[in-house]
Amino acid sequence: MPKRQYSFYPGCSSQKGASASNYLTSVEAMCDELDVELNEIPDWNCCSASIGYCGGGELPRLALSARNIALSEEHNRGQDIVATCAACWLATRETKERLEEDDDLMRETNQALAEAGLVLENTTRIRHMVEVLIEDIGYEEMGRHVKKPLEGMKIAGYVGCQTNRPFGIEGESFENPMYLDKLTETLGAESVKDYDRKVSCCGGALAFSEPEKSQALIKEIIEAAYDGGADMIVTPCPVCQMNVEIYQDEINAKYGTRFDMPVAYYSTLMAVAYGKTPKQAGLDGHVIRAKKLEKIAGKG
Amino acid sequence: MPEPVPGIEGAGTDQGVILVVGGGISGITAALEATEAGKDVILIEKRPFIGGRITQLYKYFPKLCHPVCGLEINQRRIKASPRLSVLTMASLESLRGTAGDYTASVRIAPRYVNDRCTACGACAEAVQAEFNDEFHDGLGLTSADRSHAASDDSSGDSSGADPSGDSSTGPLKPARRKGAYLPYPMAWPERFVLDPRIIGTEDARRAFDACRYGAIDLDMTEETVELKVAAVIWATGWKPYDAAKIQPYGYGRIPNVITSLELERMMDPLGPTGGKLVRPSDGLPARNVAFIQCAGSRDRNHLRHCSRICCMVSLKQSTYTRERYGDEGEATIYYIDIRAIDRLEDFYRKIKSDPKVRFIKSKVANITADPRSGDPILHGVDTEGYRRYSNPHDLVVLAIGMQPSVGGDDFPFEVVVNRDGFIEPDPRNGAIFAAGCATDALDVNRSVQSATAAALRAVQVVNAGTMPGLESRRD
Amino acid sequence: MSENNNEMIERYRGNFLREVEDNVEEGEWVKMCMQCGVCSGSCPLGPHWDFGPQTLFMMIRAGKRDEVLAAEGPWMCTSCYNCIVRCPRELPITHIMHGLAHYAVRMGLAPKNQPTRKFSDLFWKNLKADGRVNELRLGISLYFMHGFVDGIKTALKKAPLGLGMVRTKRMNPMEFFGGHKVRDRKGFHRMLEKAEEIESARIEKGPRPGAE
Amino acid sequence: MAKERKIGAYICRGCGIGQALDADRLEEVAAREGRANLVRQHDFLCAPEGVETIRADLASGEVSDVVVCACSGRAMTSTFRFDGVAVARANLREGVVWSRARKGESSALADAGSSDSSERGEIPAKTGETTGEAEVSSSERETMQEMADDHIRMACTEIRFMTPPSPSLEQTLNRTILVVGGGISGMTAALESARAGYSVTIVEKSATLGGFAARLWKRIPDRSPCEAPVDPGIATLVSEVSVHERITVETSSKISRTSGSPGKFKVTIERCDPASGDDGSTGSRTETFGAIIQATGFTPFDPSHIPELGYAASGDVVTSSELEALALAAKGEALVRPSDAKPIKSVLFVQCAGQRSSKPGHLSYCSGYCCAASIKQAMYFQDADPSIETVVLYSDMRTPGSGGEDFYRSGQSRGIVFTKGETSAISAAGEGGGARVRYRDLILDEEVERDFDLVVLATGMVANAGVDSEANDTKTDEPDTNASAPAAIEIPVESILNLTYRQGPDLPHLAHGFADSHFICFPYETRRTGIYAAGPVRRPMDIAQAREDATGSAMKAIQAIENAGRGRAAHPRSGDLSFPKVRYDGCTQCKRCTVECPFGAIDEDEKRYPLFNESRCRRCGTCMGACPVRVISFENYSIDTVGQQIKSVEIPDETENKPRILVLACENDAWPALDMAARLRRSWSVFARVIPIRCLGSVNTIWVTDALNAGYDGVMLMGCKSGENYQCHFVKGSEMAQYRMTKIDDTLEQLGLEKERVITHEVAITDIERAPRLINEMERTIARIGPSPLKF
Repeated sequence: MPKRQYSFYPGCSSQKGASASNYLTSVEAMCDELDVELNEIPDWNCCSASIGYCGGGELPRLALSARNIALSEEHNRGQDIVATCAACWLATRETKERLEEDDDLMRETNQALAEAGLVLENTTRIRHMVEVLIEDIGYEEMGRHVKKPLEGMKIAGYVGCQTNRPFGIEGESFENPMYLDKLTETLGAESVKDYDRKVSCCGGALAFSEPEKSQALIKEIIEAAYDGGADMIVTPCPVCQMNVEIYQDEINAKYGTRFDMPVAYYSTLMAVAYGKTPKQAGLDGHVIRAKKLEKIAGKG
Repeated sequence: MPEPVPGIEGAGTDQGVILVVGGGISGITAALEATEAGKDVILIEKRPFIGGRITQLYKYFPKLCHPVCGLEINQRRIKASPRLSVLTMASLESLRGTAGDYTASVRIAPRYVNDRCTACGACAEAVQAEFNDEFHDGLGLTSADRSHAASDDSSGDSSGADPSGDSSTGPLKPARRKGAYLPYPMAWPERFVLDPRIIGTEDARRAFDACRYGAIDLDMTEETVELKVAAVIWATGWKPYDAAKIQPYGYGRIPNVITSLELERMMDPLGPTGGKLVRPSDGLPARNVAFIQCAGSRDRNHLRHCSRICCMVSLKQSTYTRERYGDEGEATIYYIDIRAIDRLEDFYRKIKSDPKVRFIKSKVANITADPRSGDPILHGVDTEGYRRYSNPHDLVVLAIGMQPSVGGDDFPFEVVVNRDGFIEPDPRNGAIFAAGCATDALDVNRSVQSATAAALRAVQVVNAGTMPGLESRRD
Repeated sequence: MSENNNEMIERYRGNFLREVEDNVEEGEWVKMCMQCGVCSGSCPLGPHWDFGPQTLFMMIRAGKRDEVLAAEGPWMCTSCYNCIVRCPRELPITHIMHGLAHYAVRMGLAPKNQPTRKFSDLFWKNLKADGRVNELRLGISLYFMHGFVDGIKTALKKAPLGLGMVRTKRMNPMEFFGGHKVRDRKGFHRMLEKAEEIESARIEKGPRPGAE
Repeated sequence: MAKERKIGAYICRGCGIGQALDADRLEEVAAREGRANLVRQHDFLCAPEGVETIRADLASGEVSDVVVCACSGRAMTSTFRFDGVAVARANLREGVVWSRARKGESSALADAGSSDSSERGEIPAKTGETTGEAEVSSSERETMQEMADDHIRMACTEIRFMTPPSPSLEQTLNRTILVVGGGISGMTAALESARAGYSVTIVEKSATLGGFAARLWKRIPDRSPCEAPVDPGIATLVSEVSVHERITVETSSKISRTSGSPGKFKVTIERCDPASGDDGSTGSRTETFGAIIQATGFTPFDPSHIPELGYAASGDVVTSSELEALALAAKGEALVRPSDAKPIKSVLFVQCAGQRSSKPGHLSYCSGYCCAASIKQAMYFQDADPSIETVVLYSDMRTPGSGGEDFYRSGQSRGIVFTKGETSAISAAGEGGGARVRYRDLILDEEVERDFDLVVLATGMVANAGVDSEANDTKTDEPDTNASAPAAIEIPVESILNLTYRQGPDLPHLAHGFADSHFICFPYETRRTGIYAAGPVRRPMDIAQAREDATGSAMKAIQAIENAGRGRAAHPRSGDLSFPKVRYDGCTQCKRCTVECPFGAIDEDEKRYPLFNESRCRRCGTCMGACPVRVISFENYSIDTVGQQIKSVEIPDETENKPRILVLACENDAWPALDMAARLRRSWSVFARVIPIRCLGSVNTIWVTDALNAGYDGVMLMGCKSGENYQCHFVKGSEMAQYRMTKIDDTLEQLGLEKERVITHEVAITDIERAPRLINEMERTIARIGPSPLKF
């Protein structure tokens, strides 16, 4: 059967040598197993990740995502744009909707795009990889590919903000979305029931500028996972993944905690469950090693 | 056979018949006001008894009097009205024709009990199956059933929880009733009902054998009757907004979050808690109660309109903590605007003067539950001067919004409704006149007012047919 | 930029609400707030900022121009969107916050040493340069955000963190020289310049006809 | 009562009666002591077969009056109704069989150390027990049987003293309605009545129709989408009214006299042309009407006596009604400042001006419509020139319901600024004109002082309800509200209806000068039958509600007319044909009946005898209870129908240790509560004898003294709540009864009896658990103080 084709927007953090490079690695492994083909948008640019607003006004920021959509419409015609990064997905989808409802902005945006020799039709669906998994592939098929069930693992599904609000995943609730739990269970692991920091904020982009404030938030996220008896945390968002994983030493230093909680992407779990090697699954990309996962992946 | 319906073939009447759909306070009022002016009226109600929502309320604001008190008067008025026929378990299926000359087809669900019933209760004695008592709303049900119960009047099945006599300690269990039952002590018509779920079971037989009066009719089937009517008064009332949809408040996830309607049931001395004001999670006293206003109302995520009654309901319910716990009871009302208009302001002032009742101008952001105590903790900002709070309470009551019982495409006829689903007065509605909460979010007093007006509009249509020289209404 | 500011003060003569409607991203929504406070109550940074959205909206209506544009609040938005999904009046609060922050900068009134302002500024410059974010450069420049000595300190403090990232190949020292770029940088830059030009023009000339 | 009466007593054995009781003995009691001419037993009396036997006996003439010895009179009411036949009910099912004590429940007499514990009213009955067929000791059966015997005696006695109500021949069907007031409410009421085929006369004191609404530029929208002000629609309404064949309009007229009753109100209408003469009367005429609707509206509150509102201080401070006048004049053009005709660039609307405050001179209540009205008026400015700054200073935005919230949102979207705040002072702004306002911004928590070109005071409604007929006994004793309400109504109060009633010239007010109903379930309940208040005179309300209200009041007026035509009582005893009859020869003209009638139904004739007006009467019997010489009674409810029942009860002598407790229970609340208690198998003392009464107000003290003299050990009165939030359906009944009972103490003293033997309780219909408990407590009290010394 023909592979499922999507126009792929990896985003800055997924680039080689960038903070979420291991995300991309695992996504590729996952897609390979699920017969999904990702066609990268040629020459895509940054979406400004809802932080560039100091220098960037509304229109320039809209233009950024508009350019990506236009490029996709030019080179990957008819394919839905799929992003793995929450911020990329959100910025792009918001741009699409904002330009749909405001003709003046749409006109001005195209004036700007013209300078780069591009035209925006704005007819493309903007989707998150998780939507593709749930809506196009479905839990059942995802389950069918499991070769190494993640037995004996208890995992806290940390959805975070931007994959959840304001759009979220169809049919899920803002306060208690269940798809990560369903997914981990599909992969043979146990999910942490009513993980009460599931949708709370990790501080997002403020992790750099307001470290102590965001780390206070991150601390609660990890604590709640421990309270729920989790072996690790799983998330669909690169910013969440980085924030929750890499500051644990600093948090330990500051609060005297002894956090050592691995944080993986759903795609990492899937790659492992699908029998990929630790390297293919991006496990080597973990600052805090996910030993249990490594063990499962290591099994012959 | 249901109650005899003199009106049906227009028997014994020279004038058009008025059909009232809905036997709540509005429908009853409309029917009585019309028939006491000498009109022939048929009232149909989908439940096995009349009275509607008010039968489930503990007290009315602002008098803190008891709703069934007025209902008793109205039921006596009905008994004294030979030209008014009441059909229960009946619903309007379709309406054909034009103003002054409609044919209504009414579906009557089987009660399995005929009019030989003396309400002696022998059948209930004999039957063994028990079901969750829908009369007590969702109170004590598990989260899933709860939100379900809120959205429609369905009850859980007979499996699971045993009848809960005492709910003094331990988690609150749902009230149960037999498979043959009288919906509540003052239910009228004073006749028992067989739950369709026991039909075909041994229990049905037991009920049949227990009845000495041949009142159990297991062969009863759904029937449809055609009524010739001149005008229709639509008084189908309201239903509470589904609280589970207000996610940040955790109804269904957090046991100690209930709706204002559930609190009314809790206060009923014959209700699931025997009138005790307690926490569903552990049955411990609920002394410190929070009321959240606009729960589902004035909110584009839920109901856009203001449900009008909720402010007064919470003011009223704030007295319940006092009533049960005296000076140990305290209430906190989280509001956006307190809408206690006209004379109701007196009641607001009285409550405000109670040091045990606090008012915080704030839409609560979200509720979390203390894992140890089970206390709901309310998070938000007091917007008057900006103060952040995280307040623990024993119990949270959502002043739940009001939406029309019948909405969207569920009307058995063409009718003009506004964006919130309430019926607009409009010439295109012909001789269909809405009354009570089908017209707007109204309190009881204004529902009755509205129903009385609707009665006259229907009377005008009827008289137009009989009094010479009477134009039928246009406007 | 501040002559820009005087111009605006002149143009709107104290009607700050109107000024915001005309010039701030999604500003026309501010008047719809009914002061329920659910946004401020839902904000994860709530305990830290001076003024939350609901207060800012009231201040805008009360014409407190200087206080609003100098506020820290808008800069503390983590873009978590809690306020947006809970607002009963449909206000796109997150965007209004970004819009206010941007407008404050434009008017030259934004808090000078606001760390997120600096980060946001660096981020924008960083992405504007090559079309893609260069995390390393962003990070390094970030350390020097508060000056050289501070920077060294921060850099040393963050060293283990950096090393971890390097070890896991999630930070590449080589990035500092070169790294990822958009190929059509010329077109990319012209596009952004055009967009900025149109937007500034709009603000200088006053509201476009037919706008809210 | 000319024809000889044949009493038929029918004893039902269904619902467990047959198992628990000895029906043959009941039959014997009915025949011997009840002197029934015919007694039948039946296994299932309410079945068609059972009812048929009764009909047959009636048809054959063997029976003229029926005693149904079966269930409570509240059950099977229509089943046992036979037209033109008197029916009495012996309550064997709820009153005896279902309400027996469960086994093990302690009996008061046992507590009292009774020598003979076998004499208890105990019969084991599991919850839900329906047959009463439990093994019971003969003595237990005996006490219950005695209770049943008494019920038979009571019913058979009652029937002998009652006759089916016969028409008074006073009825008149008069399908004309008088509407007082030609504003929106009045005109709507008139049109709606006329559309139903009734003739209407509108009496309007001013020279033109239209009232307050005619002075509005626009009104608040009430049809979806409620986004913009709409035309008041007065012109249309006025023309519809003027051309309607069944509507007569009398402008520049007022009512100088109103007498009579529903069906035949005699009303003197006086034409008064202000130009001529002092009171300006230019002739009058008298007409007869079937019913009256009072739609006299309201007067805008005058804020001039409240300095902090600055109304007197600055010409640029106006009331909301004055702003309408300005808008009306401007015809949609931009408004200018009243003081100097300069253009207006900023407007402040001060909500609740002189309202919602307990300060003297303020209205304590909320007028309900002002929030939407101010939004509407702010739109006048926004729509004329969007650059005008409009600020609404509110404490709660009160725009309830579906349309209300839409209108609020619409106001915001047009740029109206809403500020939650409290005004502390308004004054003239100085040379520049305009007004200076000091207020506290409650959100930003700061004092603000700034100037506005115009300040609009959202002032409230003061009802035009005329003289408060019962000012001295209205029960709204919330000190602050009372303090403020009268103070607010400075306008000299002259009567509107000039009723010739003993109780005063106008509708009694409920609170704050509004002539409203006290009942939540019955907003059109009136204390002057046939006269209904509609619109803002009843309750503060906006135009949309006033029109609805007027339509409702028209329905009630029509109903009153139809009832009067048939001699039927109006709610709550709807359809009752009985009516007070007086033995004038015994009357001492003490006027207690006239004074105590809650509905002002009783006048005095020229010889100063009470003159009863049937169609004003609500049949509560308060007059009967009030009459010291007992000359007032109803055909089916009289001093005797109850008094003789009381006497018919068998009183065992004290050695038998079987006390008797008389319970007089209000049929509206206490009695149903006992019925439901019985249905739930709650038990009460087997020694109690319960008699339902129309209202505690109908209890004549003679019943109590007779009972005590007859040897009853205790007497209980169970009635509705009285006081501020009274629940008595006849307004003052329970209150009067309690007042009378305070007098009973002297009687008790004379008889040498303990005070505890007579007790009055307020019992609600929901007191299903409590009501039986109260009776049992009485049994204990008696056990404590011992049997009545008056037993013979």
